[in-house]
Amino acid sequence: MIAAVEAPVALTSLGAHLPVLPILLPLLFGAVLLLVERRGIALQRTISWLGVATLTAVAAALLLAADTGTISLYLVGDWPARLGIALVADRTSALLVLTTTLLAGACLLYACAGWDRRAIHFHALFQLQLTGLNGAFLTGDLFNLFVFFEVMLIASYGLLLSGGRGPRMRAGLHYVVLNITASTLFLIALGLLYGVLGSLNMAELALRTSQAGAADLALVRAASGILLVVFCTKAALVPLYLWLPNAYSRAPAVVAALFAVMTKVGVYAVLRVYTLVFGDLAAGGEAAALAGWAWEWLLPAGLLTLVLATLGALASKSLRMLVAFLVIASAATLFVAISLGTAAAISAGLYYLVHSTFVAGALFLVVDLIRRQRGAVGDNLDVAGPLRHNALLGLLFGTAAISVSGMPPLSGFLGKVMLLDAVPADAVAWTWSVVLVTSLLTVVALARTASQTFWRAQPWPQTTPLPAPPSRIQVAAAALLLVYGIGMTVLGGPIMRYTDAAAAQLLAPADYVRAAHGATPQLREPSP
Amino acid sequence: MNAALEYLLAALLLIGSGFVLVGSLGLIKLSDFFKRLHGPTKATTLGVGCILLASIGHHAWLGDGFGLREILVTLFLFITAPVSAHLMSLAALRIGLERRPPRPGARSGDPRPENPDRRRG
Amino acid sequence: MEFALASLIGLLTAAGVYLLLRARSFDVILGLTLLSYATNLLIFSSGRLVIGKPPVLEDGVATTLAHYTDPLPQALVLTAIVIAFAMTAVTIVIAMRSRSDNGSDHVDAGGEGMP
Amino acid sequence: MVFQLPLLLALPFAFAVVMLVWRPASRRTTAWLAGIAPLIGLGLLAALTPAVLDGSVPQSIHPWVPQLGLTFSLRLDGLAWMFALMVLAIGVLVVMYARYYLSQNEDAPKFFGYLLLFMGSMLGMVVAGNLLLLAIFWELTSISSFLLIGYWSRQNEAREGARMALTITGAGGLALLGGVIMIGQVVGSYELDAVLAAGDLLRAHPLYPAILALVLAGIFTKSAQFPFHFWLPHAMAAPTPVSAYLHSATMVKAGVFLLARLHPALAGTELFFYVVTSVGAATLLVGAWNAIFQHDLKGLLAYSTISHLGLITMLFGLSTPMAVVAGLFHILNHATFKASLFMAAGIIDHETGTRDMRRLGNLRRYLPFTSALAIIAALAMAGIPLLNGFLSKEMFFALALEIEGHAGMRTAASVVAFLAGVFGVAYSLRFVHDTFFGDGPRAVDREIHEPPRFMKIPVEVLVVLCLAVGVVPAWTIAPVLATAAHGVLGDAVPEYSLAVWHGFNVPLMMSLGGVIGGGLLYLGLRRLINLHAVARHAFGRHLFRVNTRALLTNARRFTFHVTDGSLQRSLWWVLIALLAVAGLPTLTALGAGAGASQPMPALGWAVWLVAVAATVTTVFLHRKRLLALLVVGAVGLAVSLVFVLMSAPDLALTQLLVELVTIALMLLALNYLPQQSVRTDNNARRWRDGAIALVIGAGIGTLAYAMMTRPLDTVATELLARSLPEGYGRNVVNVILVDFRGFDTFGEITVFGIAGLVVHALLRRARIAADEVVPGVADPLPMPSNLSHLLFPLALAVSVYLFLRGHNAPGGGFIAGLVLAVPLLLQYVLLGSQHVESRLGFDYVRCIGIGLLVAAATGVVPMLLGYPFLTSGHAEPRVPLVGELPLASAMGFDTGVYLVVFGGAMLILSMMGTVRPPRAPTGKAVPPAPAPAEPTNVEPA
Amino acid sequence: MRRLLTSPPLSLAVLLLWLLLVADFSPGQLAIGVILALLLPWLAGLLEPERAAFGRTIALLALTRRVLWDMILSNIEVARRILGPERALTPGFVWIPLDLTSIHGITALASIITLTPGTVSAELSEDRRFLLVHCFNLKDADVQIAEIKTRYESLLMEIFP
Amino acid sequence: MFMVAAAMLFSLYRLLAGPSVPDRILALDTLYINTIAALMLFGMQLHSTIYFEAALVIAMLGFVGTVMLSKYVLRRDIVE
Repeated sequence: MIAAVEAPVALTSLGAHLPVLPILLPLLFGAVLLLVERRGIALQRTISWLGVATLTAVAAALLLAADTGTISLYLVGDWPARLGIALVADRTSALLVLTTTLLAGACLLYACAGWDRRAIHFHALFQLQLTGLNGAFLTGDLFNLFVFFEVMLIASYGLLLSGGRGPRMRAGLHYVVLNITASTLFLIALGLLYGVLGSLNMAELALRTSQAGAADLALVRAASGILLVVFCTKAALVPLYLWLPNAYSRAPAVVAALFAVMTKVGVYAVLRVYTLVFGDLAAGGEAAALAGWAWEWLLPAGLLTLVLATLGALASKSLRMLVAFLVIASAATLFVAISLGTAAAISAGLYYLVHSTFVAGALFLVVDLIRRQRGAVGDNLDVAGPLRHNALLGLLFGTAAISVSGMPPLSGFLGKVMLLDAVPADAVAWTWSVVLVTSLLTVVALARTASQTFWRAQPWPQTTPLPAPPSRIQVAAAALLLVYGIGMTVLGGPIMRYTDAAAAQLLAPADYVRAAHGATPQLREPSP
Repeated sequence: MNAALEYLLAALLLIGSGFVLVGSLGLIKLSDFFKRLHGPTKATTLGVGCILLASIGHHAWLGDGFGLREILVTLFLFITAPVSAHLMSLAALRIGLERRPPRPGARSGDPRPENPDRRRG
Repeated sequence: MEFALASLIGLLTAAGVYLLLRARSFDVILGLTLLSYATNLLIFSSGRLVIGKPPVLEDGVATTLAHYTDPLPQALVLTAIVIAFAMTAVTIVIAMRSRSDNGSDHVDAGGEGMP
Repeated sequence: MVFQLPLLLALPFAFAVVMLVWRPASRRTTAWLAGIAPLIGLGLLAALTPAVLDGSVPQSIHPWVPQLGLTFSLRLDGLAWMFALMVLAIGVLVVMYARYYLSQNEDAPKFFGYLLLFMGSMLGMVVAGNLLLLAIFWELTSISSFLLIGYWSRQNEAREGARMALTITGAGGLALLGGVIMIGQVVGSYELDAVLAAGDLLRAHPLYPAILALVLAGIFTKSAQFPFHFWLPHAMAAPTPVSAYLHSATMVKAGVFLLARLHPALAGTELFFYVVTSVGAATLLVGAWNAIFQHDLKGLLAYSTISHLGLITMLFGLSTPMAVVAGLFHILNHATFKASLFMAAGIIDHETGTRDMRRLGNLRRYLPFTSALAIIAALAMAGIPLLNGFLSKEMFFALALEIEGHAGMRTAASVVAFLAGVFGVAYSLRFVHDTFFGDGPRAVDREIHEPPRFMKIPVEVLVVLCLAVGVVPAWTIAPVLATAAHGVLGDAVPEYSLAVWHGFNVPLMMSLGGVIGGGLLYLGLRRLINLHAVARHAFGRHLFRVNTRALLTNARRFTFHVTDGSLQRSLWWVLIALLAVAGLPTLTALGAGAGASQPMPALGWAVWLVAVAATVTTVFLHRKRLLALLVVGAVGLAVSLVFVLMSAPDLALTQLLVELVTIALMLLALNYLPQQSVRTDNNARRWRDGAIALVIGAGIGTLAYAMMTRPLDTVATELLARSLPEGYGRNVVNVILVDFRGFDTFGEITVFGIAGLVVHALLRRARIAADEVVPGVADPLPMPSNLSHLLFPLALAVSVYLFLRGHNAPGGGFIAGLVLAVPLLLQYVLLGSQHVESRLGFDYVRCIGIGLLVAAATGVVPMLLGYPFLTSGHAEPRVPLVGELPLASAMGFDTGVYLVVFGGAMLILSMMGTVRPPRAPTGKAVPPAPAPAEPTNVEPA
Repeated sequence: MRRLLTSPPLSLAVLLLWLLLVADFSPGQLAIGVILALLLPWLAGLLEPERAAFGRTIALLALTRRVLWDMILSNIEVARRILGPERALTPGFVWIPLDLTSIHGITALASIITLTPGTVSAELSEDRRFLLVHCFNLKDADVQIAEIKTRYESLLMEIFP
Repeated sequence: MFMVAAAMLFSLYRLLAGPSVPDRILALDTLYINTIAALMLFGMQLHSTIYFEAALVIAMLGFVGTVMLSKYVLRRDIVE
């Protein structure tokens, strides 16, 4: 009795639903996990793995589909894009979804070594977090972006705090309050945008921005400014990064590793919104004044963040703090890349984004493994007993350190070379000096840490029991992330071809808008 | 008929609003908590009742649809008002706004309006 | 009317921001609550202020903005209210835990500072 | 394309991995494994040698990241061939030597593994045919040398030396990378062939100085040129085989290799000439002079290495073809004699237990054979005729005298060359005399005897080479040198002769003078001051330490200052950023064009007044929490009245309900929080915060006003028009929520559900002390609870009503869910949680899960039918007796909403209501631990 | 039947409420109403600590009428007092001894006392034998007690035996 | 209408001025009831029954806030 079954073209194949699946699947699995929570951890793990496995398949399929260059639109509820909510999968979002999924696999592996028993609702929250992340990457609607931000954030609160105590609570409180403040600002910006432009669909907004009058543009400019602050808070850019080191360094390793992708959401949002909505679509007219203003702020801010984060890394007194600052530095590098605004630089940024997600995740895991071998000293950079399994941990840490500091030959190096290579002539002096000097300081910090951690030792006190050897699963998880990085190095060529194409796609917002308008509902009337 | 109804409604409205106003006025004017408690809990309740009656008539008359649903509102108010009043007075007694008279074996409820210990929360 | 609402939004924002900057978790939560009021009103006002034209369709009335107010901001505010509530709940609980674990309800309590 | 090259490169890495993974137990196996790699490598090299000698360049190119211009291209020209030969050959000898050098209890696989890694990196750098690839391997040598130098990681010296080396050479590597990328941008390719061919283009380019500076920074740091030389002596903390390898033939030669490699591309300008020559000269002198005053054998050798590298650098700086040939020649010579000297020093160390020349002496009696070898090598280092060092040094003298066009430079270079000769002889003499002659050894705790046979073989081989080259250069070294020179210079290789005897000429005189002067200097110094008593401070290390420490301290201080972990600080910055990015630029532009305000009814003003007054009071009362909460309740009420006034009944309802639940939450929480806020901040801070709050508020208000008074142009008309025919609902807000933007709602309920889960997770195992416990038992307050019983079923009915009506009138799943939750909450309040939960065992977590599934299921069904997720359908089945029952599929979705909202809200409330007190012996509340000293609020900078 | 219809008055109330709410007496709504009327009291009954037992229903009507009338009368009285000078007021507490035993009865009484202006029931003693009432204008406590007992309690005794 | 508005303001005064907590609770309670009146009046003015649900919900559940607040004053722990 459903109204019109005789639709012209039915979305019968699963492939047609690809853009919604990365959001829907983890949600379903998360809900199922809630129902089976009392049936033991084994079942939960199975379901969780099933979820991540299917998600990986879907994400890979999505990437392949996006790589043909088509921007696939998915009209949720079959409403035209401007009325309802449209999901948009282009190269960039597909890439990020796949990155998230791959990272999630490793994190899940690590968690299955035991953390998932300690943290209540871990598996459900984990899946729901994936829902939020993928939703944020795939949505084509600004308000929907907000909603998925919130899904992602609230799940992250749970993951961060479940099973935690003391200082973690305080860090969590900061994290939560700051994010709520940012969300509030986000809403204010959305209200202004809707009030002035009368739509929330990104493509529609882009179109309307380009036709707006001067007085309206002042408001749009204000809204876009607020949005920038919001996204940069999430992405931890100067001066909004202060919350991150504490939050991340207090987080359980697996969560911190998963969070490696959270700062990237902010970066992605900047990239998406400021290329599309406030991008150069106007190409003349009054809206042209709006185009690109954000980059002028982002470049110096990114460079400054890079410097400060590196100083922070040098100043760190604990391993996890060090890694947290390195995460900021990598996000800052990303900002530098994308704020240069050229296709090559954005491509470098995308490559670096994926790289830094993996390597930051890996570092958090490795550092946790090390911490567990250091007895009471934990991750404080004090002298501890000789590290058992020195070689294995050293190899893991070394690989991650080389990668994160941009030393050759791993992915960090390739990313950095791409970035340096892409810097336009007028920005070379500053950008190069900052990027190169901070690389050096990162190397110094990491060498110091490695030397403190792996080389300096005092004998174990007789009374202390030796720590248990690291679990194989956990080592495997950390190694998996490093292998991703190595894969990115070896496959640098194909990946860069993809990111080049993705960057070109980002810089041609007209195609996106056309795709959004061209998408016709199946059985409903298209919008006039 | 219409005119009469109209007058009736207007009167109800006036009375209702009047009660509401008086109830709140009592809130301002009276000097201690238990006196104030009386005004709102019922003057207002009744006032609202009147207004609701007027509303029923009004909507019926204007053809917005006749319904006794407003009665429900009144009903609920009648159920809930005592509960809140009761609890509020309990609370007031609890923090000692007024000394409660001794529990009677033989009742000796000699009320003394005394200076209440105005402890702020 | 617009002025009244705008001034209210401004005032709520100011009050919220001020409380947000206090050092105690409960004050901060109050500040967030006020801020969320301000936000909700602001989003709401993006559909403009219309008295007495709720977006519930009646027969025989043309479905235009002349007869009904803009429903979309209302839907957005609804979503925003719900989300704000969820966030408030979580924040409150974290504040409770933080106070219990760290022995003080100062927002920075229990940390040995950075880094 | 030749397969040997990649294989050659892969071998050391592969063996290193095998070694590190397999970790053979026996040292013999380990050493064999480590030796096989370079041996096979030598074989492969030999296979390629004929081609190279013929002047062709075997290549192997694989694409890697073509967009970057990064290819995995390997290229074996003469220069690369010479270096590869050196790396591999000396590598074999070092492995052999190390087999006996390492003591039984040391981790041999690790050592050889690292050594092979280093060897591979070095080889890679040498044969790289792409500049980026070269830079990669360049940095790899830094990394692997870091591991090697720090091998004895328990020693402070080793760790520091390793870090120092990594820092300095790493910095150089980054500079080099920058230079390389610039070259690539100028030339348009990183391929070596292209770059070498584009010398003129490069030299003429405006970026040339920058390129040169960056590339030279890399070269100078790697080759330990003044003023970056100081890391090298500290790298001596490495095991001696490592020193022998790194500081004779490989690591430090990487710098001069690059100098030679890029010679065609970069050399030939005045700038190049002056910079490189003078840096080389300075290094030459500084190194040589310092070498005289070292007490440590390896320290002396290290400074001598610095000095010889300075010499080579200076030669390349001179830039004439002849100088290049001489430079290459000296590279080879230095590698042979220095490697043998290091090994000899290692043997001495091994046998005597010390390398301190103040404790050594007269060793020729104990180690006659080793002494002989070492003395010959030292003489080669001093440049005594018939040894290889003499030949290249004489070439150097000759070249210094022949500098054309720079008269001043010529004089200076000649003086430097002569002085270097003098110093060189002096420190060589000191090495020989203090170690092998005179008295001693002193304070040695073991019996000294010759080392094992095979430990000496590498030294013997090298010394024989020194001799052979020195005596018959034309038969031994000439072809190698020619090939290498061809690799650098192409067809521009000059005529030169490698004879021992060129007749009496100025260079020979200088050599003689040098020998005599050196002898006199050494003796004179011995006479004048007690050489043994001279204590040299490692100024460079001091500087490095001071700088590093300063960097760390400042970083720490700064980071502490900026990120003190204060929430207030973070928020403050957010606001400042907001003002800077969004506020100031816009508000100035906003000014004109605000439309007029509509008139407002009286009720509106009353509501406005309530809201404003309550808000202001909240701020003033905020420290009295309960009161503040009450007043906030009034604000919430006023806000919902605003919604009522402005035609938003759904919102008003939701706001009211949420308000109630929020108050409940806050009250529950207040039980566990202090009742009052302690005031910790000072007045200034409050004024400051107040000011920024007002500014932000004014800004937002202005924006809001400007927005509201603009004409409206939205998609709303379309929404209104399509709501009934396509969304089947009259309440457009609800239709938007469950249909148009159902996906938002989906996310929203997910948030709500997760909030419940988070609260559950946070409180399930928590034990929290109440702030204040009111004595007395809980009494269920019979009277109100009784009345509320009457209310409860009625409320349920209303909830169902609101739920069903939602699509056409205000209501809907969310509101209904809360209407259900609030009375239940009331039951909790009035009856106590235990009572309620014992009678109404409800698993709220599952309720959330089911709700989510139901909502998702309504979305998935259309997918199965071939429509997008959440496409709504509509049906009006006729049910007997009941009549037409309008059923929109959105109803199913709303059911999910209903369940999630109910479950989430109840989960939150019931968890908060059932927090357990901490396990304490008494039933009384435990006062929370005394707060640690309140963190002082540091004002942000 | 007893199990199905846990509390007939409550069910009736729900049904009435439903019909009033939807303002539609079609069979469909009636059916839904009946279902709810059966279901909801059962749900609520799960929570109920003490089950109400009803006596005479006629008395209920009489009581309702009386209460409504009293409300209007005394409201006017209170309004006058509020508007009048405050000095004329002599508020005070009075403990009313109860003859009612059913908690439902007491509840009803307390509600009525509160609803009729001039009096607010403030506290029930722990043994449920006395009710503390605050009077807006207490002239003679005994008169007040007697009035309450005769006007309301006696009728309530009939309803809740 | 004016009267109700005035009534609300009176309640507001008591809410803000106190002096005691129950006073404020009472004021808030009154404010809720006033709101119902305002809603009904408003509905009449607009010839709309759309606000009925809101009024109903306030009537039914508005007192829950009062109950909770009172309980808090009484026992601190509102759910025991």
